[in-house]
Amino acid sequence: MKEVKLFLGPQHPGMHGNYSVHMYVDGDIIKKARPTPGFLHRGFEKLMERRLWMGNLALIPRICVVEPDINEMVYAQGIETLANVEVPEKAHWIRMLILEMARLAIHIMGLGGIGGPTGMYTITYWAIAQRDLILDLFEEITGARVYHMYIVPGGVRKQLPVGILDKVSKLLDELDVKIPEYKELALKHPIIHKRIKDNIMLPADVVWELGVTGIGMRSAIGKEYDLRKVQPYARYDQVEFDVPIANYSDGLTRMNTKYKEIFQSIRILRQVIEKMPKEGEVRTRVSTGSALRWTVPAGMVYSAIESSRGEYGYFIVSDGKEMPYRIAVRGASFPQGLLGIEKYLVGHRIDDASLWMDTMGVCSPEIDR
Amino acid sequence: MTLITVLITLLTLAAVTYLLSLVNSKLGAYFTIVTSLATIVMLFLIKDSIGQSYSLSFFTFKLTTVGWYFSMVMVTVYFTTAFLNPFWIKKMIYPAAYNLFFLVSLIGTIGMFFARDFITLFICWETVVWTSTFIIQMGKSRKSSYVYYVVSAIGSMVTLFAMMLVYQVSGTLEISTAFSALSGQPVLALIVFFTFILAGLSKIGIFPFHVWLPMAHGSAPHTFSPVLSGGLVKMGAFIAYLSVTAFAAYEVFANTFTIMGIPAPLYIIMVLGAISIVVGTVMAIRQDDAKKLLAYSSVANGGYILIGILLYDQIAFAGGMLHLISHALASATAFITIAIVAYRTGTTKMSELGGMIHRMPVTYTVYLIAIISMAGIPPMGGFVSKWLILQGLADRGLLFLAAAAFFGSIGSFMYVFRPLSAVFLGQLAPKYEKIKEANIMMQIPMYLLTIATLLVGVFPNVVLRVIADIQLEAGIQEIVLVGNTIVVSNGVLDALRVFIVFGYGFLIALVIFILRRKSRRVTLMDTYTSAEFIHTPELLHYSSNFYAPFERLTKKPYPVLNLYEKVSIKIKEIGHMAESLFSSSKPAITIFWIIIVFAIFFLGGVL
Amino acid sequence: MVLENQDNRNLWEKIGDFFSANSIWMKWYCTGCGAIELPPTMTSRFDMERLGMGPMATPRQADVLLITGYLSSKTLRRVIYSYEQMQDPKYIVAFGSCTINGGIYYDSYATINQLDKYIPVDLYIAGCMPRPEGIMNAFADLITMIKKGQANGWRHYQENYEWYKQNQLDSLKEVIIHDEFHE
Amino acid sequence: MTVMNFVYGFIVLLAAFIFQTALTGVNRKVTARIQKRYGPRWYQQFLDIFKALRKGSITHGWVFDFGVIMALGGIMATVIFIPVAGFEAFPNMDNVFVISYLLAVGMLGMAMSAAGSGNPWASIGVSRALTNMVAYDVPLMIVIFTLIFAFDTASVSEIAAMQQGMGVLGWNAVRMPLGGIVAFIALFGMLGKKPFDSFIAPAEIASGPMVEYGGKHLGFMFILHELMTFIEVSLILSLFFGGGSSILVYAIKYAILYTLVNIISQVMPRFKIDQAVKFFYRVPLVFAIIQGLVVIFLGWGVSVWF
Amino acid sequence: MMNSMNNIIKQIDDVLTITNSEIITNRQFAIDINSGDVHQSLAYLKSIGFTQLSILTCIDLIANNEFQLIYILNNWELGLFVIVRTIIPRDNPAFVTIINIFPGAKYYEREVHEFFGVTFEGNDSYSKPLLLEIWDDIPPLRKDFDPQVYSDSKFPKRDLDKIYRSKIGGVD
Repeated sequence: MKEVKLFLGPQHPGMHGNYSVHMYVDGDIIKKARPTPGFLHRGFEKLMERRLWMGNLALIPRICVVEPDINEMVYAQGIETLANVEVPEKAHWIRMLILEMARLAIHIMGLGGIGGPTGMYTITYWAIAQRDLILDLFEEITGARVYHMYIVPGGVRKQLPVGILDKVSKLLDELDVKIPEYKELALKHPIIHKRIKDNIMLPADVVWELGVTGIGMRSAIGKEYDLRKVQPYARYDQVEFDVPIANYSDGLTRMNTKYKEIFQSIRILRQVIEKMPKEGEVRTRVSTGSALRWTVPAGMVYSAIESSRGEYGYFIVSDGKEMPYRIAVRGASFPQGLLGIEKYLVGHRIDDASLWMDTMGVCSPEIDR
Repeated sequence: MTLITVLITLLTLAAVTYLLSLVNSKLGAYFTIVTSLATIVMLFLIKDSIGQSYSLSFFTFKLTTVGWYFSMVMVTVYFTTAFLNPFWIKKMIYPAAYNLFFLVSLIGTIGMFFARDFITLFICWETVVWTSTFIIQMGKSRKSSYVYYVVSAIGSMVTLFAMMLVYQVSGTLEISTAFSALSGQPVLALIVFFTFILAGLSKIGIFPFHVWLPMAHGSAPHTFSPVLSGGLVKMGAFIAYLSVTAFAAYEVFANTFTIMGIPAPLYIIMVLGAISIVVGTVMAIRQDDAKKLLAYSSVANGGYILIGILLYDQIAFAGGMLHLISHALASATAFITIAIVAYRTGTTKMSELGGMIHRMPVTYTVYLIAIISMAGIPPMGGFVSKWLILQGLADRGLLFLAAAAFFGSIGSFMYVFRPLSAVFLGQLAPKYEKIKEANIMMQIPMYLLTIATLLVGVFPNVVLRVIADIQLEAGIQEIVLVGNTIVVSNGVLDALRVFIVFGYGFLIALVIFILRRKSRRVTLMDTYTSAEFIHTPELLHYSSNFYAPFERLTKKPYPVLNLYEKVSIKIKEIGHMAESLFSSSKPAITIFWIIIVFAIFFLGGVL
Repeated sequence: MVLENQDNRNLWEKIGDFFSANSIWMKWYCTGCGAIELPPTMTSRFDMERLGMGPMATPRQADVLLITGYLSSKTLRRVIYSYEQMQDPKYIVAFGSCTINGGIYYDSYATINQLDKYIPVDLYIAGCMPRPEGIMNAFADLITMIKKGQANGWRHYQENYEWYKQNQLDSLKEVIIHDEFHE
Repeated sequence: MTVMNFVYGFIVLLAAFIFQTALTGVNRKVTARIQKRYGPRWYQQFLDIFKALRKGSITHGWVFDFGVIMALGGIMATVIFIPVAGFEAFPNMDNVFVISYLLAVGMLGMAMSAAGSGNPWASIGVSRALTNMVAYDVPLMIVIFTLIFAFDTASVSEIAAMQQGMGVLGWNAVRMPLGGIVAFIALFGMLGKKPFDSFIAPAEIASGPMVEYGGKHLGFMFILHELMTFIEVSLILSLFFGGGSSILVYAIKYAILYTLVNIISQVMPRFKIDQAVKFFYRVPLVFAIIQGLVVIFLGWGVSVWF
Repeated sequence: MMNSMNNIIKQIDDVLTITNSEIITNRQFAIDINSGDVHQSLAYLKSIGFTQLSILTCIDLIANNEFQLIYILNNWELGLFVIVRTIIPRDNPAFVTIINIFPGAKYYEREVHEFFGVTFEGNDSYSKPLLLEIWDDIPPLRKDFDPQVYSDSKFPKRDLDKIYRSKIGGVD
């Protein structure tokens, strides 16, 4: 049997982001797959050691492009733990607002993303336009569309603008109507079922072998392993929400889980709007003096939250100086994006390779950093 | 010049060739070209005396148009293939024997096509079978020649049985009169029909006798595969022809159950033809060996020829007969090109080849034209014949045969393209960097065959006029030819005009292309690789499992082959038993027991 | 880059530039974070197709290469390779501060600092990251430039090929690397 | 066959190209509206084609060029044979088998040229395209075969003419509803519209056969695609939807048919290629055979409304 | 929650030889282990519910001329993180792979090798480049590697008239 070497990426329409998989293909079956990361490598972990604690705020959102807010959150949370800072109550709720809106945005994009590899671009166009309306709200809150730099150690950068909560709840009402349309169009489509049902499997033992977290894990093992539930941060312990789970992790189940998570996010957001304190500070000082002189007490902490793709964490080491001593980033899709591809993309067809990447949620910038 | 003179001359020439080959095998190989060329010339010389009968001792011959047509097809293939002989003769184990058998099989086919009585027919038939068997086993494997021989032997023995049966009833061996005695006996006629046509089916490779084709074609010497596929397979078509003309199946079975106006026995054979189209196509798509692929395509095309001839009417019959020549030309060409590639590279496995076009552009072009014809795309010969067959089927409303024909003709795009892509196009492996184009001597047959294919495609009426004569001879309505146009009841075709308009379109495209800026030549490895770097051409050549998704759909256990295997295992077991009886350490005991058994048997008879 | 003011194109070239300007196919190579603002630009909200632009699968088909942000040296090799596979006239639009002077990654060991040392950039879009409006605006500018015959980066690259090659080799050691990827 | 035939042929060619390209442009706008956006200018497709022709190009050897020329040549020849509302550039040459097999010249040329580029994505695309052809063509050809049997002619214009004068009821798609369904589904396959576009699937095989084309080669491919669309839609229109009594009616019906196909394809993801084969051999093939049996043995649908 | 964590630490302390343990938050604690005991400790931790390796990384303690390897394990059932720390020498850093305990560590180890130069015996692919290509300097995340110097030498910057740069620490 003669093998052909095909490259899925870095510059391939089926590859989201700058990432490459070298596939050795016989006929149309992938016999060997080699992930090739590093195209987006910027040396973040080195750069962060050379920036001030404050200066890093500008740097960290850029680690994960599609979902930057989680970086701000883990960074802020880590420093708060090290410096033992109490965050104002209102800031906790605003953080949840931001995080859940970000989750909504990326999940909607992911739902539309199924249109790319399967060829139904209509859903992609609709979903991304819908996501843009969420970005508009972000812009109103934080002043930026993508990189918000809003969640800072000690709280959030500034108060919410007046009347934004009404806009958010209006958007949520709209999403309640719009999102089921996407389900009708994509997730219930018989041809989509043909493509991803009983295909692109992620069995429970593979989850543990690789260390996959997030939707992939929860739809495979049927347990509510969500850091928001298991180790509630912010005020997730004060809102009611379910963690969608399943016991059979094929592509369709993962997409359906993602779909259900959208509604849980909407549910959380509604409660956040309802329960958020109307008045109150949103930021406390982490350290005395100018921001350029911030010091964080020596120590190390692993700060992790639940991103849309799973456990996302920073391992922060401080030596008590103005700059971090070491920050290591755990990209949520590191396990499935490297070892997962090498071991479990094998045996799939080249038709499925791009769908595999898509439904497994492989995000290249957080792998490369 | 009479037919007898021709045959005797040829036999003499064959003998001369043999003697020459003993001295110098290459010279003998060149002489095969001369001899086959002489055959063509002589066949043209005797064309005027069509209708006469000859006899030579107990052989009797009759010069018929159909025989002449078949002979011409056959000789063309032999003649063109003979050009390859000088280059391969060194590789044969018995070069002299090869040359002799090559010519004797040619003479055998000619004798068979002109045979007037069963004995002549059978002896000539057997000559061809035996000589080709010996040639095939000079190739890659011996097993394939056994299979070839066994399938042929089954066919010829059963046919011999049919001839005996007919002789018993009619008392004569002359083909045309002997069959007429059967008209009153439907059951006997049925037996004779099926047994007689079996030889044809086995030869043309109709399902379920197609197994020998890929084995024999695939492993025969490269110089003989074109002859096998282009020529010898068509002997089966001649038997099919006899079964509808001399045997007059339509009249004999006129009173039996008919399906869409076709007597059931004939329809059954046609369905077999349809099945072989489907099976041949599906199997051809799955092959990795280029020669086996072409062999399976012969199976599929054999189905077309069989259906065409058996339909025995104005349109489809002409199509079948025309397909005979267009497929013979295309198939021989394709086999010759593959032979040349194999000559230069030493392999016919498609997954090991690639990029040959950059070293062998002429061979590529010739192969391209051959496959265009084989796939039935205008303006080549295969299109006209397929068009006639399809029109004929549409005229009669034979839905299921047509469905198979459509599948075969569209499926043929898939399998003919595979060698084109895997062998000739794609990346050139470094190990083939120094390959040279076929030499002039090898190019001659390619040019000849290509021109012939093109001529049949553009001026099909030249051939169709001969076929009209055959139809006249056979007593059916002739195909209507007006100038360059073929007129059938449900359509007209002017192949020349199609060709001209195609040329016109091509010209417009060419003009636009030339008017635009000249392209920059880049190397083959400078290609889109998703911006990654690769330096191994072999890894960029997509050739193995080319139609993997389709192949998976058709990957069912292959029932006929399994059945044959089971039978062959049983036969082997019996053989082993017999062997163990006789080759045991004490044969005397075995013989003693046999004597006892026989003694009891005979005594029992007496008592 | 100095924009030449005199217009010495003949009529055919002008017509050709008109077509080129109104039908720009982009090779969207997500080299960096700026790519995240491309889906909104392409899709229903901003609808790039109004300008006659559309994404294309391979560099052979594309007219414009979008460098959407910082370039690691590993990516730069692929970008150069892709750029050389494109057919002229071809244009490069570079997104964000990172392509101009390294941006926030000015001291990174993995990313380059100035893109136009390696490949000719026709248009820079400032910002980190540029907003869809900015991108659309830049494309409109590119269209004007092409119409006026001022987007001549590809010609500049041909004329100063040696200089560009030298810069590439200085920074990258090899462009078409021979390492068969860790196997 | 006079010079005028060639002139007419050229006019048909030009008209077909302009009409179909404009229609494609309009349909890009229709697509855009489905996707909730404004869409390109209606003449964008022209700009794209001329732009592509204007650009520089590369070649991977003579077969890379020759295949493209052969493809476009074959397709152009086919367009010349297409009867439009009863008008034929070359009379009596509109045999349906000639048209459908001459179409294959274009396919073969394109496949050859694509494989000649030496790119594995292109080869995979070609293998899928040919498989796709086997999928949709067999059911379609069986229905066409039924038509030829029923009307006793293989001439497209004659079959079209026989459906006229009775309004919608005369259409073969109405007379033989199963056959009409098969033809309509097969049209998706022929045009390479979703869900049967796996041979150019960008996300899987990076646009397949087109992968190495740029500049004039790509321009040729675009022209070829427009002309091929014209042939295929015309064929289905003439054979099953009554053709047109005048050019205007023909153009309107053509536009409606094409737009309908386009609209439906916008809400379809794509099949894998073997799923497409399975689909075609499971539903349309059975429909086609049933339709064939009905027509051949019962004669329903041949004489109008039995 | 605090109690359950204390119980776990106690339990671990009973079984394993821990040189030091540190409670970081109420859901997170760190243990220091001699490099020779890492494998059995990790295997034990895995057996008591720390089934997921969240991250494997390294700290360059250049002042002590040491590397500190960090294994962070996650116990989903209890919602606990444990940070397992061990010290290896900085000169010729070598360690043994843990892919037989956590197969997912394969690429983390590759990354640590690339960033710090730590070798992992038993991981057959640790030495292959992962994120970097044709790297020609000391491993970049070591403290003695200065990216600014590297960047200046390799990647030319735009010549600007004036460069504004603030002094680290805020005082110029």
